[in-house]
Amino acid sequence: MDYVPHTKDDIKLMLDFLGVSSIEELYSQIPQDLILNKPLDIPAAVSEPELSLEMRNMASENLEIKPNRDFRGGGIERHYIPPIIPALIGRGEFLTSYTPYQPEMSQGILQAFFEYQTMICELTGMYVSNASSYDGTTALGDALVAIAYHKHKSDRILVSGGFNPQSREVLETYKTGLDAVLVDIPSVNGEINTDRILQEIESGAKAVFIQTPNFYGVVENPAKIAQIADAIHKTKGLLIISANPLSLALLKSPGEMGADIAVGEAQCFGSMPNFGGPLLGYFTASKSQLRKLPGRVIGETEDGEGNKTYVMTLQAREQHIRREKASSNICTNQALNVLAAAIYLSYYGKEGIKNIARRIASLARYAINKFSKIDGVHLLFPDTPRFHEFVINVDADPDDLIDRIYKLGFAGGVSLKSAHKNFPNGILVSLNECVGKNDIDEIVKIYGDLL
Amino acid sequence: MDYVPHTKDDIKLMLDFLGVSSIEELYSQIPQDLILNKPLDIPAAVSEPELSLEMRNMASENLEIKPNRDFRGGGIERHYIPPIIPALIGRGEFLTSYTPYQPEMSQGILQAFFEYQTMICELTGMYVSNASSYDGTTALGDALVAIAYHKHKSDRILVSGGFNPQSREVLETYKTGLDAVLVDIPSVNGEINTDRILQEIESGAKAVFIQTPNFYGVVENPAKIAQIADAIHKTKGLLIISANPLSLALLKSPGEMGADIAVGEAQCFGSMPNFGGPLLGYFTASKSQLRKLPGRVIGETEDGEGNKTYVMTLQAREQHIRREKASSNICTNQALNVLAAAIYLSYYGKEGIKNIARRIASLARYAINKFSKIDGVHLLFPDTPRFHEFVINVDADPDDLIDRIYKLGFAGGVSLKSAHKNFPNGILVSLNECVGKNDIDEIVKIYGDLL
Amino acid sequence: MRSVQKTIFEISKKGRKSYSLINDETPILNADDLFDKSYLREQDARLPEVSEMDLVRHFTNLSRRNHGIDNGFYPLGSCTMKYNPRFNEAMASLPGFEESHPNSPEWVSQGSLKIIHELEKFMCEIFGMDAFTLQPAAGAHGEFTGLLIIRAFHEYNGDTQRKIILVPDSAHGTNPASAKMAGFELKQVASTPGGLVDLEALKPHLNDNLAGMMLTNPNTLGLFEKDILDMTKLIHEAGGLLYYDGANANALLGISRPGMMGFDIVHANLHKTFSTPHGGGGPGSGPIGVKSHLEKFLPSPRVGIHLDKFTLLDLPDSIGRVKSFHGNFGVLVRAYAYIRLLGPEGLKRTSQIAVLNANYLQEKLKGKYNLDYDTRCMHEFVLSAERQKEECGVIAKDIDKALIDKGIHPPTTYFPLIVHEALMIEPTETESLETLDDFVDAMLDIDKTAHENPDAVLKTPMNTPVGRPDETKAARNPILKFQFE
Amino acid sequence: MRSVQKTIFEISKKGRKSYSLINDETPILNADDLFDKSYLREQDARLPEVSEMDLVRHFTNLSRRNHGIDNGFYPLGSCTMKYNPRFNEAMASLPGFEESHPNSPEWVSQGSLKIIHELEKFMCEIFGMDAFTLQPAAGAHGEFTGLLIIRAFHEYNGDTQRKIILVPDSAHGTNPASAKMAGFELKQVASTPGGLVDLEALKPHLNDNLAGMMLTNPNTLGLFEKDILDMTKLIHEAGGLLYYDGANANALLGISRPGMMGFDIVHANLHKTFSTPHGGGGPGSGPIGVKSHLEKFLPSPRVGIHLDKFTLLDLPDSIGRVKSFHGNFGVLVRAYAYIRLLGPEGLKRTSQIAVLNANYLQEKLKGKYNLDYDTRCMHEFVLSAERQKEECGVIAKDIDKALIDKGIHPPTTYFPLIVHEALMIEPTETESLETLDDFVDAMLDIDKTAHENPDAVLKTPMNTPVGRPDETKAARNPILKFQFE
Ligand SMILES: Cc1ncc(COP(=O)(O)O)c(C=O)c1O
Ligand SMILES: Cc1ncc(COP(=O)(O)O)c(C=O)c1O
Repeated sequence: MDYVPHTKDDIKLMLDFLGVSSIEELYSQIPQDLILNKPLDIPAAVSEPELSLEMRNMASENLEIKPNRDFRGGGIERHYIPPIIPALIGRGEFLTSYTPYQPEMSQGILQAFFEYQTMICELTGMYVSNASSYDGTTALGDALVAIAYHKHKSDRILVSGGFNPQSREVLETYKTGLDAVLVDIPSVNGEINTDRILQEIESGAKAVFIQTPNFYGVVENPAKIAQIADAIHKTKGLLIISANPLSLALLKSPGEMGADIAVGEAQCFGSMPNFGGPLLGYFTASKSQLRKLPGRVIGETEDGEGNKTYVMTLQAREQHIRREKASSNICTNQALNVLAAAIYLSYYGKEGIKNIARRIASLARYAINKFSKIDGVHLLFPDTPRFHEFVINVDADPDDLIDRIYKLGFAGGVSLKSAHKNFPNGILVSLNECVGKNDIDEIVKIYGDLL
Repeated sequence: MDYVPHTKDDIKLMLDFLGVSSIEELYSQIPQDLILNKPLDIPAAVSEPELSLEMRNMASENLEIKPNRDFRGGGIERHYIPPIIPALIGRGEFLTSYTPYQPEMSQGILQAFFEYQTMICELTGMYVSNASSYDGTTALGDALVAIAYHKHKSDRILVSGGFNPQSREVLETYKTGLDAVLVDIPSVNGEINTDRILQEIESGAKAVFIQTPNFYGVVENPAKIAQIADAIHKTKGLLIISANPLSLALLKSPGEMGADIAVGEAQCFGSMPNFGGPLLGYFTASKSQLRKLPGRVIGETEDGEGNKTYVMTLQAREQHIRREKASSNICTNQALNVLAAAIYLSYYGKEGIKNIARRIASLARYAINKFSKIDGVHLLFPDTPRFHEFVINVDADPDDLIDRIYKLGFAGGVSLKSAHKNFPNGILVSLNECVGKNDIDEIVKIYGDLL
Repeated sequence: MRSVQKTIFEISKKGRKSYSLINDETPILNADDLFDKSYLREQDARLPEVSEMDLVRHFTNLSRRNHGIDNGFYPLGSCTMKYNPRFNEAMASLPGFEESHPNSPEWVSQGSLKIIHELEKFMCEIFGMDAFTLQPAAGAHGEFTGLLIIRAFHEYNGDTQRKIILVPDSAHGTNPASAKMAGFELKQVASTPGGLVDLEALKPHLNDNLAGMMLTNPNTLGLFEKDILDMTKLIHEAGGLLYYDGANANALLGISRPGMMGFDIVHANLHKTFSTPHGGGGPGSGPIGVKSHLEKFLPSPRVGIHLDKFTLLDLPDSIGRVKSFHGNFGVLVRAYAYIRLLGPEGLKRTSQIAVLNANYLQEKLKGKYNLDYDTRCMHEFVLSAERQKEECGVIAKDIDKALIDKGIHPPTTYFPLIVHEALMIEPTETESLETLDDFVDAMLDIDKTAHENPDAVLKTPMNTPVGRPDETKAARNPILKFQFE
Repeated sequence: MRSVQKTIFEISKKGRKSYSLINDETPILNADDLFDKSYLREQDARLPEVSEMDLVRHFTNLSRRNHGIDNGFYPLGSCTMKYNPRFNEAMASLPGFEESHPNSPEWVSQGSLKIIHELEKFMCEIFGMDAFTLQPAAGAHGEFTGLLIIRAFHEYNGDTQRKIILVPDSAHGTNPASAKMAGFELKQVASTPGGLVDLEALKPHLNDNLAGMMLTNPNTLGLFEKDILDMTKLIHEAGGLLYYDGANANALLGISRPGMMGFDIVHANLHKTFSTPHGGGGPGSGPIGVKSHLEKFLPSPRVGIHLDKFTLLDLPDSIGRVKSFHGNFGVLVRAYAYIRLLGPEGLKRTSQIAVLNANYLQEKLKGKYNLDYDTRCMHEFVLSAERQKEECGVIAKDIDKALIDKGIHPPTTYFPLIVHEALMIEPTETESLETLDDFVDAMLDIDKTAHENPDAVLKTPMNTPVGRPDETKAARNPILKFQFE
């Protein structure tokens, strides 16, 4: 099977027109020793009916977990995805279009991006948003690039301890090519070490990265963040906040806390976990950082007749115009996930997004309460505020415990044994809105039984 | 949850405008004793996430059978449905439109219907097709109506014995209100009893209904059908053939055999079994029967500027114009299944449809061969030609045998114990193109082991 | 704007293909090895040969020449063009449902049978009936089924002479057509000047030949037949049965029930009242509900419960089977999901707002368009373009076409027959105040243009791929399939 | 034709909603019971409030203001806009894949890991490399990853001074941008008059500071760098590594392999070569392949096999993680399905026909449009509108807009930079002869109109919802979000 429409006659006609006798002749510019003289050693073509059967079997080699029994988080989670999202993003006009280089024939996706930018700015309290980074971790990398490209070389950049280990790793990777020095400031009792950060700023650090809620599920104290913002702004440095955007339905926004750049993972807005991708990195900034935005940015303008028109704008930042002077190398991004997020946020809207966030935080509250009472479970950082996640230490091998819970049809959380060096006995428990009180009661019982 | 967009303010504004103080007042024309004074006793509203979980569980209470292990037929079967079909018929412009009463804003579906009509005419060899009856059995009923409305009252109508029992039942039901006498002519050795039919025609019968391939899977002899056609036409009577349209990719078409009306079930063209519906009844006729067509018919014409335009036509047959004089009562029909069929037939096309039919018939040939050799299995009508189905008698209770086969992950056929009076030990085995030689070998082994 | 799209046959080319066929060790035979030559067709069916890219483009672009509710307002009266939730689509396409085969033992299909059983119960409660069958494929098919039940009832009672079915003159075309198919004779009953069934006109028919009466309430004018209890009493006393055409049930969910009004039989249009998509004209579903005395006549098989399992039952007095299997099951799943999502309050609110929307529109429009029956309406109402016709030579059809140019699907036109130049408008509950106001603006603007520059209206639609078709030509010289060569 | 669609914020109204939230016994707290007031935001985010009907209409109608391959020809050079099979979509949306969570033990995710493992193997074979990672999210991200590998390699060898990355002057913008991000210094190498890398221009850079060179072959002019072996030899001898930008791999599947040409590192664009949909600009996937000497530097984690089970491995010398989890897995599933469906012959034929189509178009069009590099092309070619500009004052952009009016998506314009008024045309293999001929007609017609009536071209597009935007205004006074109030 291939998707070639050419009949034998078509090919003959075309070859005749070109004055060659075979397609091979068209390849004559390729030196003979570079021509592959055997077929590719990949499986022979298979038909759709067969492959669909085979892949359905493959998919079912992944253990099925019902959404209300899924306590996995640690960056992304399962959420209920309203069926209008696949229906709408699957429309060929969206699905099979590319980057809107031609605005007149791309107003649809351009307007959707513009609406997304607006919604993300509203949630983050920031002035401007791009139309996506690859995911929350690369958005963080993009932020590091933005800083390193524009600040003095080898400035010290502080990274608060609460980062998702994967984010921290990606940051480290992105740092490789940059003249930046990352200084880790470990958390204290699960929260940012404000004092040390303020000291470091005083002694010349030029940027601070903070994640909230942090990897331990703790919502960092906005007053402390604001204090840090003030301090860093006095030295003309920058504050970068990575925030769970769903939590911002309720919590103080990065904008309110004084962030210069706010980034994060927006998979929660209408994308499935998909074994970790495609996800959606959001990247927002204050007005002063406008020209540092990575990737696509959509703006509103007019056509010659005064009709409101959307276009990709500030392209002077971008690789296809500025090449090595570009603010980032982003070309293909996460457009369809942006569309999904725009639909998701419109679906829940102003009230719904708060209601979901309240439900999730309430579930977490309830779960924390119940888990704390299990023998053999030790809640970490018990007196800190949480949004949707919390870490427990268990009196067992967490990998083993989690495996046994899976066998009962539950994903009981994420074992941190190998995922985070600080928590060899840790499990990260995450709540999503499909979970109910009864499900929590059940999982708590299972933990109790197994410990 | 409801889908009402009205805010409280909207409602108030509207009520004020209407000069009433509550919606209840708008119902004031309903006598008080007809007002329901308690809530409906149906389950309380449930949210999408919950219901989706619940219905997913319900759906999995149906036993899952892989398509290559599914030997069920008897009217409809599983086929591979190319994913472009759900993608295209799910586009809102098609899915959420209604009958194309307004041609200017319905050219899309009208043209698709017109293309479908063409394809069905090509397959059946008939002059004209409607744009659907509800299913193959009601199309048969429609054919009976067409005859009974137009011929002399109380004419005798012959029904050959090979009919699907459900078709025969529906025919009986449709007869209720008609002045028609149905005379059953039992098959002989699984084939039509040509002699008796010719006799009956000679003694005045005015129509003949024949199904081919018949319920036993036997392809009726075209020469004999043609002979019957000749005879009945001499008496100005009509021949009605119910044919499996997929078989017509290879087999002599009703048109070639002289049918005046040809009907059948076209679920095989792009519709899932869906526990029996929605299906797709096709209804085609010769030119002389044009005005007897039931339901919608699409024609080509021009607009004022000479552009090719499609419209619903010959509406003088239809209920909305002719009321009790209409050729049928069809209003809502199976439009979306028509669209699926048009896409399906375009997808497979001239060669593909023959290839599918050849594959299925070859599988049936192979299976017949293998089944005949199983101890305890007796192939019925061994020397007749088959398309995709055949009946076996088993030395066991067929219900029980089939149940045991299900437990091994196979749908081993359809037990005829209660489905057909003539075959208390019968099982109808059906082949679809997803089955392979190995699957047949496996099911044959299972039969052998269990018998 | 105008454009013609090639047919799939015109983009076909010998040798192109989209499909891929299983290519395994199965021995595939040639047609003439499979069948005797005399069994084989002589010429191939001229199906198109296209690539998958061209196929997808063809149908994608065809869809763009079509208008659904998803594109804009669709106040097609009597058709209840409400929002079709995509949630229902997701439920109906669960593989467990889609792939389930009806020719299976009951224990293999418990999920499907459960949907049927529960939906029957919901229907009984909503319509106030005692038993429901979900077998009929559409409203008209339900009518036919119901009429056969009426027939069976009278025959069962030995009243074989009862052959008259009454319908009001405002009845939908399927009512008389179905009555004819069921072998009845039809009599039409005039309406009062108020648009309701005239009880006096009914009386002459109240005799031993009366089989029954078909009625929709609210009727097709959108008016509630407030004398319905008198009517059912009269009919019942005369030995007739009452059939409720449920096409207009969107007005009454949780508000009133045909069962309370004395109806013996009802049909529901799941594709109208219960939000399943209309799919370009179908599939629909037309379940039939009856009072207990008629239950035994329902089509076979019925879904019952035995030892906590769902099971199929045959009824000896059944009118028989009206369709293969269990009806349009895929549509049933959608309706089931809808009812579960809305619950009792949601359904009631649905009807309330449907009625509110209709009254709002009626009140806004009746100044410029004639309203023959000027009273509160239920979920729909019927305007007349008689005034525009007289004053400007612009008829109902012209108004339709002018609406099309504004991206709005026209109302049902020229129905019911008792209103001249009828424009039957049903907004449904899923349309917002803003959409209604836009429609009002459009209608008023068309009226204004009709008076100021009628030609501009007569020339519509301009913004569509084709202009008004020559329908006479289509009917006189029918071209009903592609003309090869 | 012109029309503006309201934003979702303009159709929003306080109190409207689409969602339904679980309503169970879970005790739901208020925000201020959940968090100290100092933690709470002061104002709600002004998200829109709309009904589901209006929401569906909004995005449905927005889509109708957009153009995809499903609507028509899309010869956007270098982007490989081929047909995106719906089969792939169906596979990617299997619940088992979509719902699988990466933070799970390996035994819970064997299906997903298997896809990754097998696709890596296919990629190795197709590109002639020894190991692949599927982690990068797009081509540019792959470039960045590959450049970090080059860096790691030199550092590993103690060659920390190797900081120069070469690119041809025809290189794509992401190449220099990625090099910069990876901390390299960029040098541009001129092309010969024949459009190939000038080996002489290369030589001055062959020294101890050379880190490597990035190259796409065929290059962005659609020409095969026939001296590639000499080039790789030179670079390798100078201690540099060669990076293959795989955006143009659609020319070479089963025909040749970057591995044979001496490349050390390649990226593949699954959303180009392997038919996954471009989604309005993404998501894509940019896997990176390396020769064995670089395998140890690949991003962590890697998928391996242990005791017949798929497992994750960390590499001590890895450049680290470039993205969370395992890349754009959903895109990988689609590419996997595509490769399995096509098999070796299908992939080869894909490239062959892509090249045939490009040569056919080039030959048809070069009479009326300048072709600066007049030789056989591979899968794409670059015309110049220089002649139209001089003769009629019609520039490449005007030709774009005229194409839009004919329902055709324009080529890539003004790239590569070494061609003036460049129109870069890549038809791909999924376009039929008829579509190509229609495009030729369109291009010739535009040329004709440009000569006869240039104003008519300058006024295009006319058939679009909006006309040419004022881009200067957009950039000068950026309005980047909806202005509330
Ligand atoms: C009043 C009325 N009765 C009956 C019907 C017939 O229903 P269906 O189209 O489902 O057959 C309709 C449908 O248009 C109707 O409006
Ligand atoms: C030649 C070339 N290189 C690199 C890229 C970058 O790939 P991506 O858009 O996937 O980041 C592109 C994409 O347009 C390209 O055409």
